[in-house]
Amino acid sequence: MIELALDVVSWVLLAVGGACVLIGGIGGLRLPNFYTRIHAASLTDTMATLLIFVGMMLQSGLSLATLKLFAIMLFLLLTGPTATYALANAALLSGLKPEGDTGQSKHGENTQP
Amino acid sequence: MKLLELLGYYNYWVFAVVLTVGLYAVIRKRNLIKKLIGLSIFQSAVFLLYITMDKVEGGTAPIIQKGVPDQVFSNPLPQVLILTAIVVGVSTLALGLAMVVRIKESYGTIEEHEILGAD
Amino acid sequence: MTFMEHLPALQVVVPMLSAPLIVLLQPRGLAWAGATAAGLASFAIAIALAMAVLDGQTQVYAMGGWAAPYGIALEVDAFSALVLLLVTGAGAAALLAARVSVDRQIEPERQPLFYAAWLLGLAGLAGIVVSADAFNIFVFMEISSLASYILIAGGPDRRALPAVFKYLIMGTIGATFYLIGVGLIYMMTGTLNLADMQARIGDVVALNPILVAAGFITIGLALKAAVFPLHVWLPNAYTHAPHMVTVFLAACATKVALYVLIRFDSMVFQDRLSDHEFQFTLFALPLAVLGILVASSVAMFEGHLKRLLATSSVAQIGYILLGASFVSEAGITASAMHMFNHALAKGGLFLAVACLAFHFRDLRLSELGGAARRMPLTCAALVVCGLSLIGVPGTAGFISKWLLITAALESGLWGWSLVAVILVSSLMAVVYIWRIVEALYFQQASAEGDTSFAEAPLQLLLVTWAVALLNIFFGLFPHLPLALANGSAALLVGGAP
Amino acid sequence: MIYVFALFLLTLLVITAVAIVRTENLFVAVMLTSIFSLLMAANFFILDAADVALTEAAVGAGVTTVIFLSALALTGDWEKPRPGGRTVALGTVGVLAMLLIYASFDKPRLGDPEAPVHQHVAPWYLEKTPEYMDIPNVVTAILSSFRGYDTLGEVFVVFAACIGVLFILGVKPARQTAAAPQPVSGLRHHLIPQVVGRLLVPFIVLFGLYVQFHGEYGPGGGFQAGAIIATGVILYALLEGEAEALRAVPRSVLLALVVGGALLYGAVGVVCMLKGGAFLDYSVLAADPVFGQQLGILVIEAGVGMAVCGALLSIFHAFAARESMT
Repeated sequence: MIELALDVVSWVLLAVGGACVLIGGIGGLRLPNFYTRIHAASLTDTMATLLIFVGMMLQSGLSLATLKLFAIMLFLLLTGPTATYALANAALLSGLKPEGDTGQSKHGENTQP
Repeated sequence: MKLLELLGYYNYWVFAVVLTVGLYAVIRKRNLIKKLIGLSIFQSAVFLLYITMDKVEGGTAPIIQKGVPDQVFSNPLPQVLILTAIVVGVSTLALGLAMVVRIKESYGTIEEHEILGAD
Repeated sequence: MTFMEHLPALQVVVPMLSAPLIVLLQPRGLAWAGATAAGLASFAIAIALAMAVLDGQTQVYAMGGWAAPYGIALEVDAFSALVLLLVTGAGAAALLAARVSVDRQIEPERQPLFYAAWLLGLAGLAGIVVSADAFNIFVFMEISSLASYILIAGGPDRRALPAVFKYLIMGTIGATFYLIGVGLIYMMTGTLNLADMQARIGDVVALNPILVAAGFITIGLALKAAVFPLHVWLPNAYTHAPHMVTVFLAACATKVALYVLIRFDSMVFQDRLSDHEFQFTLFALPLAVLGILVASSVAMFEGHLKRLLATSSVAQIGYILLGASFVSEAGITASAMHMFNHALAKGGLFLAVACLAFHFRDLRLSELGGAARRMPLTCAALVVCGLSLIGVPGTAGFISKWLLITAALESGLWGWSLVAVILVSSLMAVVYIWRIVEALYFQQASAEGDTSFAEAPLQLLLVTWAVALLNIFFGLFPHLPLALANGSAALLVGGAP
Repeated sequence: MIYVFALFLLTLLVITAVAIVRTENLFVAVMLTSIFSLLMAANFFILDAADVALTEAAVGAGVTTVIFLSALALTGDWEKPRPGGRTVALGTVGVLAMLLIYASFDKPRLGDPEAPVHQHVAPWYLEKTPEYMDIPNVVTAILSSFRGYDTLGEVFVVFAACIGVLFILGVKPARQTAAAPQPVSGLRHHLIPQVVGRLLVPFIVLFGLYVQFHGEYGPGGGFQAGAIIATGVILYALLEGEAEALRAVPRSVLLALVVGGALLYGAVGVVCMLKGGAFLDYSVLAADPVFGQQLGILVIEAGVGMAVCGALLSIFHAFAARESMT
C-alpha cells in the first residue's frame, strides 16, 4: 500500500515538474524582451529541478542513488539562480536597458550606465 | 516493421548531415573562428560514427559488476578510440585559436579575404 | 628481452620522452645540445634497425606485452626501415646545422619550446612509420602535424601565420578523413591491426563501406601528402617557415604520408578487392602526371627562391606517386628510391638556402646577384644538389629517375607516353635550376651590395657540404637504399612474407 | 526504446549544427557549440558510452567554450557575411552527403549484435579484463593497458598543444599599450557569484579527484579528471581574477604538472622495459601480475590527469594574460 502511494506521489511530482519545464520553455519563447525571458528560464532552474529531483528520490528509495540525487539537486539549486543573476548583471552592465526604465530607479540614485 | 528497419540507419544519416554541415562551414565561411567552429563540428560527427558502432541491443555500459551473471555489454573499443580523438580535437582547436589571436594582432582582422589582400 | 629487441619501441620513445626534458633546459644553447643528442640517438637506432632488416629479420614488437590484434604491434620491415633512415637522418642533420640559423630567427627564451616541438615532430613521424596499427598511425599523425604547425608558426615573418592556419585546417580535415576511413574498415572487419585487417577484408560481403573507406583514406592521405590538386597549403607554409624547419619538413614530412598511403593501398586494399588495382592506378596516375607537369611549369616562372623549391617539391611528390601508381615491383622500388633521393637533394638545396639567408635578407632571385663571388662554397653545394634534383648521371637523382623510366616501360601500353612525361619534366627541372644558377653566378651584384667574401657559419656549411657529398655518394654506390627499396617492393607487391 | 531518445536527440543535434553555421554573431555561435557538445554527450550516454559522455561534457562543453570565449575577447565578435554564390560549396558538400547516405545501407543496423565489430576483438577484451586486471571498467583497462601506447601518444598530443600555445603566444604583442596593464580582476564588484563560487570550487576539485581515482570502478579516468579540475580552477580565475588564480597555481607549477605528467607516463613504460617486460607491460611491475597491472594503470592515470590539467590551465592562462597585455 505504502509502495503504491509513494509511486503515485512521485509520478505526480514528476508530472508537475515536467509541466514547469514546459512552461519555462514556452515563456522563454513568447516573452518580449531579455529580462522577462530570464524569469521564465529561472523557473525551470528552481521549481522544476526541485520537483523532478524529489520525485526521482522517491522512486529510488533509501539508497546511494538517493544521496547522489540530493547532491546534484543541491548543486543545481546553488548554481542556477547565481547564473541567472550573473547573466542579468552582465546584460545591465553592457547597457541593455530594461523596458520603461528612465535611468531613475525608485530610490533616486542613477542605475549604472 | 519497415520504418523500424530504416530507423536503424538514422544514426548514419545524421553522421552524414552533421559532417557535411561542418565541412560546409569550413569551406564557405571566411571568418577564421567560424572555420574553427566548423572544424570542431566536422570532428564531432566522426565521434558519432564510432560510438554508433558500439551499441548492442539491450547492452549496458562495459562495466563488469562482480556478482551479476551473464550481462550483455556494449563494445568498449570504439569508446577508447573516441576518448583519444576528443582530446586531439581540443588540442588542434587550442593551437588554431592561438594562431587566430596572433593573426588578429599582426593583421588587425580575422577575415580571410582581408588577410590575403594585405600581403 | 635484450636491448636489440627493444629497438622499435626505443625509436619512438627516445625522441618523445626527451621533448619534455628539453622544455626544462632554459640556459642558452643547452636546449639545442639536448635536442641534437636525442636526434642523433634516434638516427643511430634507425641505422641499427636498418642493419637488422638488411640481414633478414623484420622486427615485430608487441607493445605492452599484448599480442597483435588485441594490443598495438610495431613492425619494422624494409620499407619502414628506409623511411625511418630518411626521417631520422633529415631530423638529425637539420638539428646539427640548426643552432646558428635558429639563433637569428627565434628569441632565446622561446628556443626550448621550439626544440621540444622539433623532437615531438621527429617522434611523431617515427611513430607513424614504425606502427602497424591503423588508429595508432592516426594518433602519431596528429602529434607530427601539431609539431609541424608549431614549428612553421615560429618564424619572425608575419605571413607564416595565415599560411600555417590554412595548413592546420587542411591537415586536420585530411586526418579526420583518414579517421573516417579507418572507422569504416573497423566497422566491417572488427580489427585495427593492419595485417589482421588484410586477412579479414577478403571475406567482407558488403563491399560498399570498404570502397567508401578506401576513398576517404586515399583523399585524406593525399591531403596530408600534398598530392597535386590538394597541395595548395605547401608552397606558402614552406616558404614562410624558419629556414631550418623547411629543411626538416621538406625532406620527410610529406613522404611519411605517402608511405602510409602506399602501405594502406598495397597491403590492405590490394589483393582482396577485385579490381582495386585498376581503380588505384586510375586515381593515382593522372594526378601524378598532372602534378609533375603543372608544378614543374609553375616552378619555372617562380620569382622567390624558397617558393620555387617548395613548388618543385610538389612535382617530386608527383614522381613518387607515379612510381606507386604502377602497382608493380619495379614501380614501388622506384618510388621508395625517389623518396630517399629527393630527401637528399631537396634537403641539401634548402640547407644552401639557409646559408644564403645569412647574407641576403631578401631571397628573391632578382636580389641574389653576385652571390657566387661572396659565398662560393654555398653556391657550389647548391649546384651539386640541383644536379641531383634534375637527375644528372652520377648523382642520387639519376638512380631513381632511371628506375622510374624502367618501371614505366614495364607498365605496358602507357609506357612510352610516361617516359616522355618524365623527360619533359626533367627538362623543366633543368630550366628552373638554371634560372637559380644564372641568378647566383652571372647576375650583377645590386649596386649597394658589398662583394666582400662572407661565407655562412662553418657549422651550417659543413652539414650542407656533407649532404651534397652524400648526394654524389648515393649516386655512385646506391646498393644500401636499393636493397631496402627492393626488399620493400617484394614485401608490398611481390607477396613475400 | 533507445530509438525514440536517439531520434529526438539526433534531430536536435542537426538543428543546432545548422544554427551554429547560420548565425552571424560569434558569441551566439560559441554558446550554440557548447549546447552542441552537451547534446553530443547526451547521445553518447544513450549509446552506452558513459566515459565518452563524461569527457565530451567536461572537455567539449566546458573547456572548449572557455578557450573560445577568451579568444573571442581578443578578436572581434561579429562575422562579416559573405555575399555571392553558395552553389559551389553546397554542391560539393551535397555530393559528399549523398555518397555517405548511399554507403550507409550496407552498414550493420544500430544495436545489431551480429555486427562484425562485436565478433572479433571486443569479446576478448570483455573476457580477459577480469582475468588480467580484475577491474570493473573495461574501457579504462583498454585505454591504459591493452592500448596504453595510444594513450601515451594522446598525452603527448596534449603536451604538444600546451607548448604550442605557450610558444605561439610567447611573442609580446606589438602594440603595447602605454598604460600599465590594469589588473583584470574578474567580476569585480559582484558579491553573489564570488560567494557562491568560493563555496563551489573546492567541491568541483574534490569531484575531479574522485573521478581520477574512481577511474577503474566507474566511468572516469585521467582525461575527465584533468578537465574537471581545470574547469574548477578556471571558475576560480573568472571570479577572483586571473592574477589571483596565478597566485594560487603559479605558472611554474603548471609547467611542472605538464612535464611531470608526460614524463611519469613515459617513466612507467621505461621501468617496465628495465624490469624485463615490453614497453608499458605493467605485469612486470609487481610480483603478482594482476597487482602490477592495477598499479601501472593507477600511476599512468595520475600522469594523464596531471598532464591534461596542467595543459588546459596553462592554455587558459596564456589567453587570459594576453587580454591584460593588449
